[in-house]
Amino acid sequence: MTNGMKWILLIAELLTVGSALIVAINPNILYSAVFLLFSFLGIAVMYLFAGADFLAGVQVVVYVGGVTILILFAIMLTQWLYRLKLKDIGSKFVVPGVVLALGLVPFLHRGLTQLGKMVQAAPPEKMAEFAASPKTAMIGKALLTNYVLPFEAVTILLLGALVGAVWLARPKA
Amino acid sequence: METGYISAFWFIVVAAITVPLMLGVGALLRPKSIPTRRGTQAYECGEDPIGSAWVKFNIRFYVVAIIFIIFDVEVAAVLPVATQFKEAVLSGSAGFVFAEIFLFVALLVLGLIYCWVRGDLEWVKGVTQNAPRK
Amino acid sequence: MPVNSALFAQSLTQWTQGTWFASVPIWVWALVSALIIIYMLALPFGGIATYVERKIAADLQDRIGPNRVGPLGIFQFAADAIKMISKEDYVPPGGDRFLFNIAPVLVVVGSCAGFVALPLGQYLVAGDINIGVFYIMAITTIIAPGILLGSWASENKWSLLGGLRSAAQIVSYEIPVALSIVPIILISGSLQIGEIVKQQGWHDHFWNVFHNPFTFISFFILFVGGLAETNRIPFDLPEAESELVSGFNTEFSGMRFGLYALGEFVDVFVMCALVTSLYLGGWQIPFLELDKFWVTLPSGLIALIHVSFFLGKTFLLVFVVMWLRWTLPRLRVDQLMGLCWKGMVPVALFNILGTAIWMWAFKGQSMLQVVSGLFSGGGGSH
Amino acid sequence: MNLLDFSNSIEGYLLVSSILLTLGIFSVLTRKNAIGILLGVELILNAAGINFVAFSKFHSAAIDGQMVTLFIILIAAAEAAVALAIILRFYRLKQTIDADEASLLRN
Repeated sequence: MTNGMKWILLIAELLTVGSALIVAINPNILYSAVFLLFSFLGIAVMYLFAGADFLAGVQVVVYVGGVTILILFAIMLTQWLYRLKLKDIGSKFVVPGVVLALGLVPFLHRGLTQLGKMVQAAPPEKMAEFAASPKTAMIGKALLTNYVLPFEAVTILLLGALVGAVWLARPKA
Repeated sequence: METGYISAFWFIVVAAITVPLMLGVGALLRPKSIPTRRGTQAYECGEDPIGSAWVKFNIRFYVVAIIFIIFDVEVAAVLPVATQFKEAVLSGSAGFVFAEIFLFVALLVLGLIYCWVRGDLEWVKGVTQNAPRK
Repeated sequence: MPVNSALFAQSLTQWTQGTWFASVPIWVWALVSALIIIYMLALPFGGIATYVERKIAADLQDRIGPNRVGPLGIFQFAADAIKMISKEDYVPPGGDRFLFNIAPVLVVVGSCAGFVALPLGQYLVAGDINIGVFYIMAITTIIAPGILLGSWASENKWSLLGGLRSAAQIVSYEIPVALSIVPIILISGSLQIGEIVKQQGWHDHFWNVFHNPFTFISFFILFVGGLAETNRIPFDLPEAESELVSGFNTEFSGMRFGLYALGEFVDVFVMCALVTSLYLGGWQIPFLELDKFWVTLPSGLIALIHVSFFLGKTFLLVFVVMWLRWTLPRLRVDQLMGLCWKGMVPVALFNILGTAIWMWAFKGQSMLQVVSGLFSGGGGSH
Repeated sequence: MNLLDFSNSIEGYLLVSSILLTLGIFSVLTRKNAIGILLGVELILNAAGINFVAFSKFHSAAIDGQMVTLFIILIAAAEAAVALAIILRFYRLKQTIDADEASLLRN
């Protein structure tokens, strides 16, 4: 991987983290939703660099094209409560939230550096080869062999979610 | 990583730069604007705007988006399976792949039928076409 | 032959062997191809399309149309561009400046970035990404949030209603579009557009639209769905002039509106090019394959012929889009949703099943192959 | 190890995902708006997805990690649809989407 590519990945990671930060702390819920979109895009680029090309596509189609639109609709339907100020940080959990978040960071950092060392000590032989290979066919084969049952289960779950969500959102008869 | 994505990256960058570029050229060329009260008013057919611009809207939009996201996700999940179908047909073992695709279509049809029967696909509920006026 | 990643890469490596061209890194070619395609194909297309559309409209209504600027009014689009650039730049003071500014960026990026995966000719593709179709589906979904946010930021009732309609319409018609891409993937076993087009040669499947009766139907579903996704008449409810005074771009003036309009036309082009590539054989020439032709032509000429066939088919579809605009009345919003969910989605699902059964029954052969197999004595020539 | 190499290592990916997880938890805890809580949940789910993809490349060089992420994305979409439908139902019931108001089951 050339240095230019690594720069792109670095920018994508910074975009992801920076947007996520705005999602968490911006008092305006609409801005949070917009920056969540950018965070999703950054994650898609990260997937791409980890050799998950099909997943990057799924990420964009499902999250950017689907979930973001749904969230924006929900915000726009309920916004008049907030009169566009939408200041909604200030629940009683702020202090525990900050404490928990700050407490998690060293814990996670320690865990991940150890994991990283373990993984980096023994990198898989075919890593570069695996990352460069197209994944659509591999995922298709996996969905037809090892993952048939989960796939069908998820399909049925989605059907259930459709029925339930539509029932919940239905306007009064 | 595939080199095609380098092109995609540059396309996105060039397209994104185009917007401020064109607006910037305009900012250099055009005469200075003097905003007036009428000019900066929200356009409502020339009348003074009434109430907030952020109106409440029909919840139908939302129901449609929910149906969409479930269908979208299912299509995204079936694409990799679909790419395996041709190979399976040519090697004479298409039965299993076909069963999976059939199940996918059947479940989507089931969901669609549910929404249809319960009237979620009607935009205006409770109004039948050509209903006599009373 | 390895898949080319940069424009003209194959021809370039032949022509430039030993010269300094050969040492130019790949990302420079990628950048050059991006600049060429966006600034010399996409945006000029958007500009000229406005002129052509007005001329076609005039023809259909027995008028003359633009005829003042240059011969036949051909420089009308340049005049329009100058007008738009020099107009007052206006951001609604009560609206949301940040969202108002990023909305056009999302729309333009979503429409222009689709060009990457579209093969203009056999070896002429900016980046033949191996999830090509899916990539185009993914990148064009950015347009819907862009329009929605722009309309929200405008502080205008018409804009908000138009943006909501537009988002609901785009997401609804995304489903029939995606579902009518699935038969093509069943047939070709790949998401890569270059590969899909390659399989549509005269000695192979021929055009996918004639592969079997079901793909013939799903071609129309894809085309109509594409019309709706790009907010074209008869699906232009989001910008209905008569009820929403141009809908989601009411408050966008000058070049901001120009960028929206450009984005829309570029999106129309991408949609038509996608339909061409998936169903009408892309750069393939009907009844003929140039590399198997008895005359060996220079590779540059072959490339030129391929590109002209691709653009010819695409522009034909674009012409149909414009023709429909001045022929059909606008749909009502309940009819719009009804057409999508009660008409096109069930038929598209039926097409997937039908194509799968056809593939299974005839071992993946197309109609023409089956018929020619019958005439040649039943010997499977596949 | 410089920053560029760090970004392309498993540690870089894990760092991004753990920051996302933390921010997601923070968001879930501090938002009053139920939609804001959903945004936090999305961040958490995406953090998990990044981890699976990163280990799929850097640890096993096999497709399984990506499969799990695929299922995460599919289920997350269903979750978002149902959650937002619940929020809307709640909004119709109480004319608010303040999550602190959802206390019908208390006592």
